[in-house]
Amino acid sequence: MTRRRSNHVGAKPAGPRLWSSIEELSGDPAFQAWVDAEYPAAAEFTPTARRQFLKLMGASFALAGLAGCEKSPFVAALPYVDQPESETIGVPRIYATAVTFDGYAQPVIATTWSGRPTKLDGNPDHPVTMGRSDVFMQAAVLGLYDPDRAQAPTRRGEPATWQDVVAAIALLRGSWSKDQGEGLHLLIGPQSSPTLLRQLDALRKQFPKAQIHLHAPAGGAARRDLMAAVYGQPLDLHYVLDDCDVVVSFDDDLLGPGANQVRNARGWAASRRRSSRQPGIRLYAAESVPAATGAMAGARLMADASRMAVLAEAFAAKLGISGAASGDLTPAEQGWIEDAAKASNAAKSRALVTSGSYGDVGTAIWVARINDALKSAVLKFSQPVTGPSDAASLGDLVADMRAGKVQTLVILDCNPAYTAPAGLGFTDALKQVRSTLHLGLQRDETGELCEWQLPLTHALESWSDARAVDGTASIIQPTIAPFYDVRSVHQIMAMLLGEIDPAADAAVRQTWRASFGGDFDARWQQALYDGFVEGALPEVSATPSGNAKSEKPAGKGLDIVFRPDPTIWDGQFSNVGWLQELPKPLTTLTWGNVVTVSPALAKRLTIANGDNLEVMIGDRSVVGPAWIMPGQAENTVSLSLGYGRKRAGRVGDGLGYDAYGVRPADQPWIAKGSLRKTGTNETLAVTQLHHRMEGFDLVREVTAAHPSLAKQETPPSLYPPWPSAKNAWGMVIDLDSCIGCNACVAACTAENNVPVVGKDQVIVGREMHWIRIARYYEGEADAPRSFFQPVPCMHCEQAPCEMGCPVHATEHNSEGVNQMVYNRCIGTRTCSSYCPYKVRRFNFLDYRAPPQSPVHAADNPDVTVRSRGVMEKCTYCTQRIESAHAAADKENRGLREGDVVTACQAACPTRAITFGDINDPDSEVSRLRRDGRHYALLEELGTRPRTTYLARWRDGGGGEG
Amino acid sequence: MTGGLIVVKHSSTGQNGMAQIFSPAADTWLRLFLLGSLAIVAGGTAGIVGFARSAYITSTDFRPSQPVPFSHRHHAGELGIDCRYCHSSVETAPRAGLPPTETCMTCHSQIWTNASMLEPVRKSLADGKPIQWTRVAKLPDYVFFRHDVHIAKGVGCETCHGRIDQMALTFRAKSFTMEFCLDCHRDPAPNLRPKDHITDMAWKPPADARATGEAIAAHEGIRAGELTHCYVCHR
Amino acid sequence: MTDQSDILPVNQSMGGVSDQLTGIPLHFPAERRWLIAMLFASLLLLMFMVSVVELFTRGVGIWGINIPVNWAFAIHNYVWWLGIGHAGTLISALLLLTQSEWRNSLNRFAETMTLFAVICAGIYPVLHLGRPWYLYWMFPYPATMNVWPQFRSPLEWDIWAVLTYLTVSFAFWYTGLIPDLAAARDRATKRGWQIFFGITSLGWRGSAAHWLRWSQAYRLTAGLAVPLVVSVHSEVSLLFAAGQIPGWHSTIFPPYFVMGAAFSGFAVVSIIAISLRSWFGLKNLVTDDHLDLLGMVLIATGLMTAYGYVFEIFDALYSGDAHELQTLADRMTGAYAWTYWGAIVFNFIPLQALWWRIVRRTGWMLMLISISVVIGMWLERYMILVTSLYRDFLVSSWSHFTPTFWDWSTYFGTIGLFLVPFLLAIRFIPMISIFETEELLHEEKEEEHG
Amino acid sequence: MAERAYGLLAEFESPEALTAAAKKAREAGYRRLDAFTPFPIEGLARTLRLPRPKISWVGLIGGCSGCGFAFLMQCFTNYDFPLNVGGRPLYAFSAFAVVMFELTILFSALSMIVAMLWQNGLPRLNYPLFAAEQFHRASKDRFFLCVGADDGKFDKDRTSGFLQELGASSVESVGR
Repeated sequence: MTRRRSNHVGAKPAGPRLWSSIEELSGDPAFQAWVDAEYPAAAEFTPTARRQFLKLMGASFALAGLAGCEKSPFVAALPYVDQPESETIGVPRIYATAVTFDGYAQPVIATTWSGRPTKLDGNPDHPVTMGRSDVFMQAAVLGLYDPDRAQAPTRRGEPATWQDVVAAIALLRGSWSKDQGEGLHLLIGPQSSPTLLRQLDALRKQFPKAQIHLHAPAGGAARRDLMAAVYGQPLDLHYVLDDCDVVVSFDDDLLGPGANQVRNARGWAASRRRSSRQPGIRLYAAESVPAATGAMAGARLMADASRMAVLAEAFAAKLGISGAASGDLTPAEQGWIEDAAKASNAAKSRALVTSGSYGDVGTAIWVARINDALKSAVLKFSQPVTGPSDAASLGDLVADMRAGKVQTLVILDCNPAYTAPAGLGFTDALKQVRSTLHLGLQRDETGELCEWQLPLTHALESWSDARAVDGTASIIQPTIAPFYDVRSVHQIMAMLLGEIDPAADAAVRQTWRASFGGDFDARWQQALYDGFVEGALPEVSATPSGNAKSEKPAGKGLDIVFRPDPTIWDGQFSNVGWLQELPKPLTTLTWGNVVTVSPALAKRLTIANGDNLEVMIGDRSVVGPAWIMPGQAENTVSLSLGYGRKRAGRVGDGLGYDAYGVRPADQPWIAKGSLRKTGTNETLAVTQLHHRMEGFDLVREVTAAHPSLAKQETPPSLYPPWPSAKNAWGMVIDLDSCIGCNACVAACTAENNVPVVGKDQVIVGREMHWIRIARYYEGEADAPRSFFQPVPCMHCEQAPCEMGCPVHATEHNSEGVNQMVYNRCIGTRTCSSYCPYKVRRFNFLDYRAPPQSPVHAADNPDVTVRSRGVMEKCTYCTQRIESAHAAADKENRGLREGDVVTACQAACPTRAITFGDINDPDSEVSRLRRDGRHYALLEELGTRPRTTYLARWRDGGGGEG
Repeated sequence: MTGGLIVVKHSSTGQNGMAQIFSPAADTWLRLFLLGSLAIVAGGTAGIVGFARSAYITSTDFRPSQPVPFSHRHHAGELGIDCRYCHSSVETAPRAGLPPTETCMTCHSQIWTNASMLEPVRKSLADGKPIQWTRVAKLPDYVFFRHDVHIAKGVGCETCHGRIDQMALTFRAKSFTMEFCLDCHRDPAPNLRPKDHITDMAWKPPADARATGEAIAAHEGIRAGELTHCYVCHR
Repeated sequence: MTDQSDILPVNQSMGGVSDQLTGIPLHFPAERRWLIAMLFASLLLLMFMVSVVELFTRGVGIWGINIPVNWAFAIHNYVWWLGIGHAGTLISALLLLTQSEWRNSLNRFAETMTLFAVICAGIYPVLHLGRPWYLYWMFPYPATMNVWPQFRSPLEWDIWAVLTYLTVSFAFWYTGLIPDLAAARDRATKRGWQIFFGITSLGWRGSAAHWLRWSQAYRLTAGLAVPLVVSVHSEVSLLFAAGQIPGWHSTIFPPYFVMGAAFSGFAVVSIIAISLRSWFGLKNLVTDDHLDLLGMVLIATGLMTAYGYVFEIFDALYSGDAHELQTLADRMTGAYAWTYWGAIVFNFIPLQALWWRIVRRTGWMLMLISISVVIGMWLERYMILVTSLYRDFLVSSWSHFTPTFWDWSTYFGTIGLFLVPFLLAIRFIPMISIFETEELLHEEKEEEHG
Repeated sequence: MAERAYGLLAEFESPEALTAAAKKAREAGYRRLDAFTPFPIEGLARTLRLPRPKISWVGLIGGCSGCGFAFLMQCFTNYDFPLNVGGRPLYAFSAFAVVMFELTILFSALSMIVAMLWQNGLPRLNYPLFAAEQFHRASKDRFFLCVGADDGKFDKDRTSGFLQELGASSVESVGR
């Protein structure tokens, strides 16, 4: 993939006068008329927005996929009027920028075609991610094209213009300036943007009495509050897993979804691969709810959420920390603690003990003391990256609103009407506020209730900045001109600060002019080119303040724990189809959330999967379908946030249940509650129905004692091998590194135009993902070991599928890729029937998005959009192979290692996927194929797969030998 | 086959009686009918196979009308403007690229400045709307063709686009069927030419076309035998 | 075999038989019953057409298929129909070669049944295509794409096998029909009939020389038809056996399928024979002896099919292959165990009654048993297809299959597609071979005179 | 009756009678003999000394050509665009066998039936005999012996008398 990165010169990104051939149809008046009929909203647009919109529509047609191959039509072709120097049609341009998640920057390399971003990859030079990504980053591009985004300002639901907005703000400013902003309150989600924080300070300078409140329904803010309680000051924690030997986790899903996932997973995998004779790092996890961390742990202990404090204290006692008393423990707990303690004592400062962001203070305190005692050198602290640090809480705001102290409320980038704990009664209180402004991508539940809804630009179309989890700042540059009538948050802040029509990048430049000082332009260009500005936040030292004391969660009954959803998080991604259809790591559930209960509890209450359960906390209750989660602590019930939305959009509305409805304001993460069956049940859209390995050696394991597998005998073949080309592609997947995060699936979806089929089709069993993360359990249902196994096409050298096709729609090329030719496929599905791995996917119906949907703008023009009735499957990202070939051929050279990187490989946060040329003995993939842990799936069938696996380490401890 | 072919039954023969049902002519007609239908089936099949290659289906018979009657004969032929002057990205990108209006105006702001036939061009520049050409050389959506590689490996423009320099109104000179592409992908050598003749419309292969072709193929490191795989063009 | 001399009652004249049989099309009895049947059949056919329209407009997704079970009703009914078809050819060809005269009363409508059953079968692979409008890509023609069919694919074999089978069955059927059409022509009094039969009989006049060539061609074609039948269904079985899927990848499949085919086919022949003879009062030609023999063939083929079942189990156990055993277990105890046990019960339990002569010779009893066999064989095909696919090698791809309304409507629709032309056939052409019956009567008479 | 005669058509009650008559007729020196019966009658062909038909040879040739055609076709398609299908060899004869077999049967069967019709001169909708009064029973329960007018020994009256003697229930002169 060509690394030709570019950046915008001056404030003018893809300007309105740019035309590209993607707009073929959009120039046609008939088409425009049709659009007006189909899409009345489009008529509302400003000329610019409208043209950009038509451009998208045009794209959707230009890419409408497999037309019949009969008489080739004469279509219109539109050249530029004034072609920009940098634009070459049909050649993607690549920008370094960033998207934000939970307030943090996710540095990305954005691939754009004719001004349409279609694919995001991690920025390989970035110190934190080093090019890795997670599902949220991969799916961000679809959020940009969300058809349900707010497209122009509205006042009480009526369309308004920005002039109106400016006028309204002027009035408000008048009233604020009277009494120093008394009664002006801002409610914002966590922010790391230096520019925004600067603007907030400026605002507070203008109006000293203005108040800022922070609301973060999930994510890093929770941990920061814990740390504030433990260390006496809010802190961000940084795990240096690269130098770590032992991790002991108390309900901390450090490998799970979240802003830190990429960094932790990367470090974890790096350490894990330190030695070829044994796993380089060991993980001891005590978990209430099964998560990625527990699945990867060598020794996993099941314990209820409310018991973590006890365990942590006992662990502390084991390490001989003063004041720690070891309570009465079960044998299992005893054993686990002993092993963990032994290991951490051995590892000393290279050991790390962690407590969950969503745990209780008690656990956090003991964990802090233990780390302190261990003098852990792999735990670092810094000031919080996201702020504002001195913000008041949502609770205070609601109180003030009730007291009528709030005249103006500006809600920025959060959705309290949906995410506020029902107990607070935010929506009622909101009625007390005279004027309310909502700044957000969508006119969501909150936008509905506010007087003004001011639509924001998506990160990919804005000038902004943000900091990554380690504090490294990225300057966010637009990859596309805003195609709706929207403004960036900085522009609106500037309006609040009194500007009339602020330029898109003015505020950002101002911020960085200050810090870059002298040679601003050069450093600015460099920053845009690199995608980040060197320099993490300085380390600070912290010691737990002894007096902090632990307290147990109040009340009796089951532990009800709340978790953000692994794919749609706190609900902000509800309308992103890719994320909705992404199977949740351990349940493989799509398009909904469940109430997970332990097998024991299920037995006790005779619960079956899908039975509707009523969860009651205090006087509130919510009803959701049950999921019996093997390995869940007996008395812990887990609810996941983010579903049950009413104003998410066409994709996200009315799915699942709303856990915020029972969430207590004072105990946001662990509460006591009860459970009962409602008697009804529903069908869950899961992508994997069976979870036991049934004694097959699908996932293999090695131990430090026997670090390599018994060599398999490749069954002989009757036929002579076909001659291979210079390159022979192969893929090796390291099962020891795969944490089941689904980043590869999301990346594949984005790269290969994999369609979203919807809940009903998933229920029938027709999901289209080209790579699936198979998830297996082994052992007892109530204390199983979990395995992840990514399964893309195996590209068998002796492929059974190819033999079945009557029309040559699938066969091999000399580089060993099992080709699937959509335009030749007549849909007999024989290939899929014969495929032992069942990796082929079929377009049973027309799964393409409706032609007028802007979602088509996210399509990769280098990959065919498949029509109804054709088979499809993993192609090893052939479009990347072929463009690499083209590039090499033009330079008249062979391909080099790293010329071809598949989407899944690029995305994988742990580098579990390696792709390359197996003819080249020095290539990474060849090296791994010689590894002792190397094996092929179902090799006994003689299919000779090109995609093979590295066995997983089974590290001792927990009595598992 | 009714009427004359069927003998009108005469009353003399009784209920059980027998008589000719058909006149002798009926046999002739029946045989003709059988032969005829045979011929139709055979001819039809042959016809369809031929039709698929006909100028009509491949659209090689048709000069689409253009907003501006642009003549390649005049510009490329008589004036001898190089292809790459307008189709600028042909060497660097998959697409050759249609010239932006600006390119037209580089000359036509000087000459023929008020020729009526150039009105659409001036209009396009004036109100920033592109000229709506009708695309002549169009491949189906599922074919991924790259100009740059072909140029780099010594395939001349004329090889696929014909004598553009002799076309008043541009038309599709070659039938862009898979057959057409495969002929060359299977055996590139005869269709290769030296780098400096890529845009040369009049270039004729030397007597030892194959030998020179082989030489170029070898020099350009053309991956012979790997070019007929599906993924080379279909994704 | 029973003594053939009295397979037909001797006390009937050749002429009588001829009049009786040609009389059926010429002066059709039971007009109203036929119309009712026709109405019913047409409704089914209508349902078929509606289903097909829906199918082509929305795609095969209207069926319950998914990944991994991406073949279900379409392929399974294809196999079922084709199997039924085979009995016709076997009866007329095989028994002709073995000179079992008792076939003469059955072969005509058996062959007719074959013809339309094969059409029903043949239409399924077309319907189940994702993009049926490109079906022609399966034929070798000089395309501008320069791409040819892929002759290693069992599906490609299918096309050739089924089309060959259809053509040859038709040719064989028509050749045997010519003399009877001539007979009908000579009996006809209405001009329309005379022309119809006159043309269709190609002017056959029963010359000795013609008979000589005719019988040689007819017998030789029969000789080819027998291996053809065997090959066709063996080849259909390869559609499964060629895949590596556990439960399919077995060498027992070809004979196992052929036997099953004959089994189900003879069941349908019995059903038709019994209904026709009671319908048109043909007891004198389709005698209890015929039913008796049919019953014997039925139980014979049934037992051979049962052997196939047993051997399949043995196969799995003997191979010791974990996946094969898994599939075996799934079949017997899995979500679709009902198909497995259903097949066994419907196929083999009532069948045992046929050990009693009285049961074989009683029309309605044989009828019930045959119906049960037809159902049983349908379940068997279902079992073979679905139970193998829904759980194959990788546990993570295991899934389920539930037929939708459209699955069923298409299936019952094809029954209409079968009945309508079949009813038309018995309406317009002699449904029992006239000249062969006469020949048989004549031979019997000779034996009488010693 | 018509001026130009086709021949004399003698009607018999039973196959035996017909066979006997045919024998006698040949002994009497008649050569242009043909019989018309509702069903094939054993020995009649021998009696009339009809040549052994060659249908089987046609079938053999047809079969071989079908087999060959299938083989060449499959080889050619794989030669014309060689593609690696699941690592199987290009010329996978074991796989080709199926289509070869099917086409063998198809060609053979069709060629034989076509040959049969061809040699029998069918279809022939109009034929002199159809005009005969009794001929319609030839497809039912009567057995006819026909002496062609082109027979050397043919003499309308004498021959008809001769046929009467052979026990014909009716003798009819058929014109062209």
